Amino acid sequence: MATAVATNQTILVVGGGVSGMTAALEAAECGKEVVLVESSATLGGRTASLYRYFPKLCHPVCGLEINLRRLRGNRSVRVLTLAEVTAVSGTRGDFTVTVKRSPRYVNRNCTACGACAQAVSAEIPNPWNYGLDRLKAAYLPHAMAYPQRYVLDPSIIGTPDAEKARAACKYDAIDLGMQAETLELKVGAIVWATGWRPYDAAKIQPYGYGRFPNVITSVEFERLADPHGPSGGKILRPSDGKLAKNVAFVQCAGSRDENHLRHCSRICCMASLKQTQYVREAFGEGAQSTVYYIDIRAIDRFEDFYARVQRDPTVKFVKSKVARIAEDQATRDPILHGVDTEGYRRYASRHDLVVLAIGMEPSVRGADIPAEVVADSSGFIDAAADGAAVFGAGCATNALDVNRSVQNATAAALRAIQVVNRAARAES
Amino acid sequence: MANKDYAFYPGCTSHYRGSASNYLVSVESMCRTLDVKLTQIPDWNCCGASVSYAGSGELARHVINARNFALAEQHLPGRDVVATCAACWLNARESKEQLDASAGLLADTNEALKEAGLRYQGIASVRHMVEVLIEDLGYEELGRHVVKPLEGVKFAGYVGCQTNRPFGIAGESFENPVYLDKLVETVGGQAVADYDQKVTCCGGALAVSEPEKSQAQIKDIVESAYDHGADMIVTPCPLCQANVEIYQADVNQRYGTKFNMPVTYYSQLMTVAYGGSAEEAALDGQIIRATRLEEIAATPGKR
Amino acid sequence: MAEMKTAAYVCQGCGLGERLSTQQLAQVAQKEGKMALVREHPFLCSAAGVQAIRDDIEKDGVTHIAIAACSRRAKTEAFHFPAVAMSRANLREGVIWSQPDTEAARETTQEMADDYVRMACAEVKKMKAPAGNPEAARNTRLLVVGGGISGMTAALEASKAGYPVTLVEKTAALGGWAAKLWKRTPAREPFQAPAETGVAAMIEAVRADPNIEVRLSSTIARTSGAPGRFSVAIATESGGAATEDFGAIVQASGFSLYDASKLPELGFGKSPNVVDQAGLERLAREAAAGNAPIRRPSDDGEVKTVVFVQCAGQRDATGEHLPYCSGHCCATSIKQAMYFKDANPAVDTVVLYTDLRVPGNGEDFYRSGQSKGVVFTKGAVSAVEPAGNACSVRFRDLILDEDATIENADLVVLATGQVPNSGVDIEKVAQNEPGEWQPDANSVLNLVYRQGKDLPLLRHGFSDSHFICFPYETRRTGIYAAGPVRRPMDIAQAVEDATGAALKAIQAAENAALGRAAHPRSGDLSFPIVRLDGCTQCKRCTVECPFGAIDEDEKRYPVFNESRCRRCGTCMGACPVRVISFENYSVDTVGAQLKAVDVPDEFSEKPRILVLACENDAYPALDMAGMARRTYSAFVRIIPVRCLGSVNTIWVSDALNSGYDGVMLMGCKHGDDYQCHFVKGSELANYRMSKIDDTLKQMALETERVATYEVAITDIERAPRLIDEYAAKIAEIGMSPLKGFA
Amino acid sequence: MPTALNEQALARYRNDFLREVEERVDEGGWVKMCMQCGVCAGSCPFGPHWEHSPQKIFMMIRAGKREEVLASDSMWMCTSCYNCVVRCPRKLPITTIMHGLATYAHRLGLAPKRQPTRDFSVIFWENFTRNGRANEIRLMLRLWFRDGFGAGIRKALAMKEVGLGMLRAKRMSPFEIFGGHGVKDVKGFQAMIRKAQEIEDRKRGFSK
Repeated sequence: MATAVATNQTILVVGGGVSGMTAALEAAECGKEVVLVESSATLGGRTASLYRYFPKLCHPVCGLEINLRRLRGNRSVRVLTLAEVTAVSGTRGDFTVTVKRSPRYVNRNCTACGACAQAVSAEIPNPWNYGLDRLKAAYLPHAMAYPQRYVLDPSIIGTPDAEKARAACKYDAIDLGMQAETLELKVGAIVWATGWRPYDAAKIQPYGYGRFPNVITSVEFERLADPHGPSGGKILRPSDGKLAKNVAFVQCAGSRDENHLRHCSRICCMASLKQTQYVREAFGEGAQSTVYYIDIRAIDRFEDFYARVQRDPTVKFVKSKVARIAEDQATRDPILHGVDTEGYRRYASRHDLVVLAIGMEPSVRGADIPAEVVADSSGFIDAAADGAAVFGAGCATNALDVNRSVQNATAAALRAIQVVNRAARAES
Repeated sequence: MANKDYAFYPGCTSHYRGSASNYLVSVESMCRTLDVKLTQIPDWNCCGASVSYAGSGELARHVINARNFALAEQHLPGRDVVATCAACWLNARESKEQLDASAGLLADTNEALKEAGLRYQGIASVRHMVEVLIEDLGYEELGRHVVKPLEGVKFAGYVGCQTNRPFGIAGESFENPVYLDKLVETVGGQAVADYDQKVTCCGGALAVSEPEKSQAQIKDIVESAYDHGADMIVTPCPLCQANVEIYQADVNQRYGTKFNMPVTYYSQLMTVAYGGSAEEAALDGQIIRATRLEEIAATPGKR
Repeated sequence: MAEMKTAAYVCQGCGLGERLSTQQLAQVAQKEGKMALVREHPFLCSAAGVQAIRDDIEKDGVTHIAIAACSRRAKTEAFHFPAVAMSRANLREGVIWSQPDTEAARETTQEMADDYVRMACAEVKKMKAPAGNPEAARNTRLLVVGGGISGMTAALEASKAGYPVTLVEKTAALGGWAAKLWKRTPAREPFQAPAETGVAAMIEAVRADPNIEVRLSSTIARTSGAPGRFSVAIATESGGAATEDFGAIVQASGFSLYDASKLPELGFGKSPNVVDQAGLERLAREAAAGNAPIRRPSDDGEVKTVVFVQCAGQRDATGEHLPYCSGHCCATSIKQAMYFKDANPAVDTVVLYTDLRVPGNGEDFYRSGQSKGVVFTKGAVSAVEPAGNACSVRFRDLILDEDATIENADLVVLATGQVPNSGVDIEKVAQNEPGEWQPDANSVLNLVYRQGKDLPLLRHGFSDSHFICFPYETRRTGIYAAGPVRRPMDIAQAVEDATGAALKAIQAAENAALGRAAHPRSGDLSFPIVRLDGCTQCKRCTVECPFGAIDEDEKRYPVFNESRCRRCGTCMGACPVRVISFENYSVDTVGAQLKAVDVPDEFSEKPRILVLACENDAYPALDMAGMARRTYSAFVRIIPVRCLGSVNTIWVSDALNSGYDGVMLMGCKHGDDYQCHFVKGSELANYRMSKIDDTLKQMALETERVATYEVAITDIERAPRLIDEYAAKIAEIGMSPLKGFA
Repeated sequence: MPTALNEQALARYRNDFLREVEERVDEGGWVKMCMQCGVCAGSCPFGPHWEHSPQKIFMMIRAGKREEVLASDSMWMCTSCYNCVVRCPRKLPITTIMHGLATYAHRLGLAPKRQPTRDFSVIFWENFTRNGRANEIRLMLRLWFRDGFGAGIRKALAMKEVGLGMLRAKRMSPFEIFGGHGVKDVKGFQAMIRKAQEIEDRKRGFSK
């Protein structure tokens, strides 16, 4: 389908994470036509691979279930997965957008019965667990995947595995001939909700991520703590698989740093406070968490949660940015070197596991967003430049937690509606 | 090949019978083989090193470095200034960056330089010898001249601090630079990859004024080399070479250790690998003799 | 009711054909389910399969279909038949994927499937495809309460989308707090200097907007009705009150600054040179008007040293002051320090903080403050004592680890917190009885709702949503809080928040016109229908409705407001006489299902356990357990319910009376960090079930026969384990003595 | 004994030590940018030997603790290894500031007496400005004998082995004691240094 049916009354939402889904659903529930474009094979984005949210410690997939039910019941949202926006032209109320769709190699017949996965032997690193474990090359991204259809990884196309998958499918849902296709959409307004990426922790050389196995990032630790993660919810050390009861949380890993990310990523303080409760939940009184920080930015109502964690005897706070992480090469225990700036005490503290509260890098930086969407010095989309009809939403606009991202996405939906309503008024 | 002709800034210790004469001798032998032409900046002066700050404020220190640039621009126009010593390279480059960044500083500096009849125009740039080897020649070219690979000799690549920070070699990481290990492997030696004291400071000038504090660092540097089974330490900095070699005796006395680890220059390794004699590699300049290198230097060269 | 024609479809795909006898299932649907039309299909969700169903509906007049295939959460695009009532028998995730694929288990697996088909057939016959509320009213005029930046933004943004707005402001002028500021924290690149507030321009835009009607010096005297048909009495100062109709409401009543006179130890009230941040803004505005530097209030002397005391009366653990942080005050202190530094760099400005909280690009603003010479010291202030025209500020310097004092501070600015103007706390203030309703001067909305005059509060007086993914879900449909009344925030966030709230208001008005429910059952057309003649006015439904959707008339009969209802069914669960039901979800639709199960006699060693599972968390968890092939006991029969709050105790007693050996209720976590999307559903169920013991005693049954659990959506391992453990407990206490009497 | 310069400085800045550092210490303007994170304190190889870490010194400057900072021997522990500079999240040129503070304390005569690195620093400056290049023999002798003749002999004997080793390795020549290598235009070299110091003193308000 070269040109999809979309008019200048259609709102395009780029990015199928919690912000993109919110913008799409809120607009659709106001009666607007929406096309939701997602580059991976499923909606849900980064929140689908979070185990719990701060401050309630509730489960992100619970919100995803509600949003998916809203999506299933709403015919005016069209979802295009494995799709990326490659070009945007035209102006406010009258855009032409080029979308490149990579082949899924599985058509609508798929009943998600899983037969193809059993037939295939090749495996790929599992992106939803940040590559900590592997996934069959014919896979359903995760249990809450939407659309609920399997995907064949391009790496096995043209190999015996692809043929095995095709043969195993009783509903000829596997179509090895699928090609990449490009389609053009006419849309009235665009909401850019491409979210964020964890900063590459290997660039923070003094912390030894990549050189020392027991130095991991907060998003990887989140997967370890998740019962459906690579370790079945056991918090363990990648080096020897032993349980990690003494965990260090290093704040501002990349953020607030002229050499890395100039901005403060806002969520890392609360993420670490939350994750100290994972260690507590796993090991009770035997747990030992230490948070190394510059300022604990548990802002406004999150202060309640910070106060609660401060009352937890298993959590210690050290006001110090860790200077260097070394490793005891025999036991592979990470050793944190630095100075506690409250009272100037030098420490070289040994931990089972170090979690870098990694900063947020906007994923807008890579994508070629249209010129009029101004990116600020940290690479986030600037607030809606007046006249522009391309609006940022969620973490593409600023380092935001989920609550603020969703609020921001709801606002972006209204801005998009304003554009398409005006276009409609102009024509009527 | 690009014109390998440089204005050479040897530094106060790299001269005949200076504490780094072995560095100078081996660098010159190495450059002869590599067809690199080093012409000393006429009448160059000391860069002030990193400890002389109490003598005067910032401006005087920038002026003494600007004098060398002025002399190079005047007598060796169009050639990059090349320094072998870490402190010379760092002070020269720091002054150059400050001068190029501030018109006020440039004006004050030239006002002072007028007293010596000189003017700094800001043309020449300053490079470390290692930068010349890696960027202008490249590992492949450096490997081509090897006739006697240093097989079986394990080197702990001790980069030290000032050749690595705050500027460092382009593309190299501050925590874990690998160019020295690559140079060792280029000449057939074996490098200790996970040598954890690679970039630790040896105490620098304070090895002289605060011996006890510096020797604690030097002990870690040498001990870790032994722990990783290294036969020798190789370094690009004359102060590191001197401190780590000379004070091993004091460290043994103070800590009861039995260190006797030779500390060599990359230029000595390359001179031996290129078939140079022990004298050309200034192996006779080692207080702790690098016997393994001397044996290789003594074996008849393979054509 | 139009003539009902039923049809059942049994799918053989995804292994159903191999693991089950679909021929027997078809027979069950025919003979026991008494379905008029029964079809088997090898691949029901294929285009051909769906077409067969569509043909039966369009050509053969089928009105009620039961689809025995996969879970109701799967293949929703394929099985989309809005015109007919539809039930789904979960044979895949619920039976063959959750039972071992062994010869020994084949019999119980088939029995399970047979039962689910019986249940689906029974359920669909009790359902009616919801047609939607006939008298839905369409009114898309919005009411915005509060004329500060939040209120004005909501009005402007709604107007830009083409919606008319009435903006009611208590005081005589628009602008709220922002109008009192000299400058604001920057919200655009380069985030380095105090920026114009932009309030004047915004007020002008509101004035000039034909779509917005501004009512100054006015308050809300009375609000009644529901989304799409709110009728609001707007009282003006001069006493008159005109009543107008609105589709939805945005409450942007903002905040008041914490009363700094409660902080004598910080010197407030003891010297005019100790001010709060609002006081400093006033000084800045007066100085700017006079084009002169800010002077010392006490003697108009020159200001050389200014000290900013952060978290004044905030983050207070003693319970005396505000326990929370207001989020904006660190950036505001930096901004105010810049007022002095920009005018005269020689002025010494010190910010004493515990944690400097300037997230996001606020870090640029922090750096800019530092580069202008603002000194930041981590210190806990213990006292501010006036000494003549100066003050001494005593604090503990946490970096230098010593007690320190800043002498001769000419000005001390206390960063006090935001207190929400959220009106009356309905948990604390008694509600008026029907017929005796009186407006309350402290109330913002003066709702004539049975449960109280203002929005329910989450914590610390803020009317915030409890849900991370749904920040606008206040518990009064169609009324959305925006700005600092919802949660502490700065101007930039208030603008975002107000824009979002404007969208939700527009959405609520539009959906009310179509009779469609708001979140979380967005778009649901069903709504509570009540048989008033059976009602005993026990008032449990009006009291227990989590959303205050049900009022009472003078005769104490419940008055249902369809567009205020979130369709959770808590009222249905509460009603002792069971007169409340929805067209497609009622006491009968679930009752019929549990009665349709074939309960074997006590000698068969095959107990029957009824599981009532919340469709938002427990049911998906069990689905995903099936996807992971995590098997559990074959003796359970799982019925999804909209919320555990909708579980009527009659279902439990009916089940036990008809010989079930045990009943499990699986709902969401309740309590402080409640997880229930209908707020109190699982809490009410837990409360009701705690009363079940005496009914069990009357029925001479052990108390273990009924168990209630909190199950999360991620309990894919735990939920099956709970079932197996419960089945073992039932095996231990033996079959129900009531078997065979039904 | 604090010099006249110190009195002049006290008068000029009253107790605004931060402004004094900003005007008179190399890169002093950066002190206000420190956010007290502690990375420099933790990264310094000689860290344990600093009575006040660089980050704490910056805080003391802001808190106006003039005497305590200028009299401290902490700044003299800096080996110029730049570990702190490459890790500082605010990119402060900490090494240059520490040297600047030490120089300023030295000039005001407040720096600790007999501080070995302070003496060595002055000896080194005078050594190479004598004829444009460093003279290693004189440098070591001046350093050993600064505590008097007896102490000098003891130190020389302690370093006897090393000295002989260097001689054998042809990396030391006693003849350097007579002059060693140097620049030809010594007059120009020293004149330009004097001029530079004069310009800087004028700019930083060190009136004579």
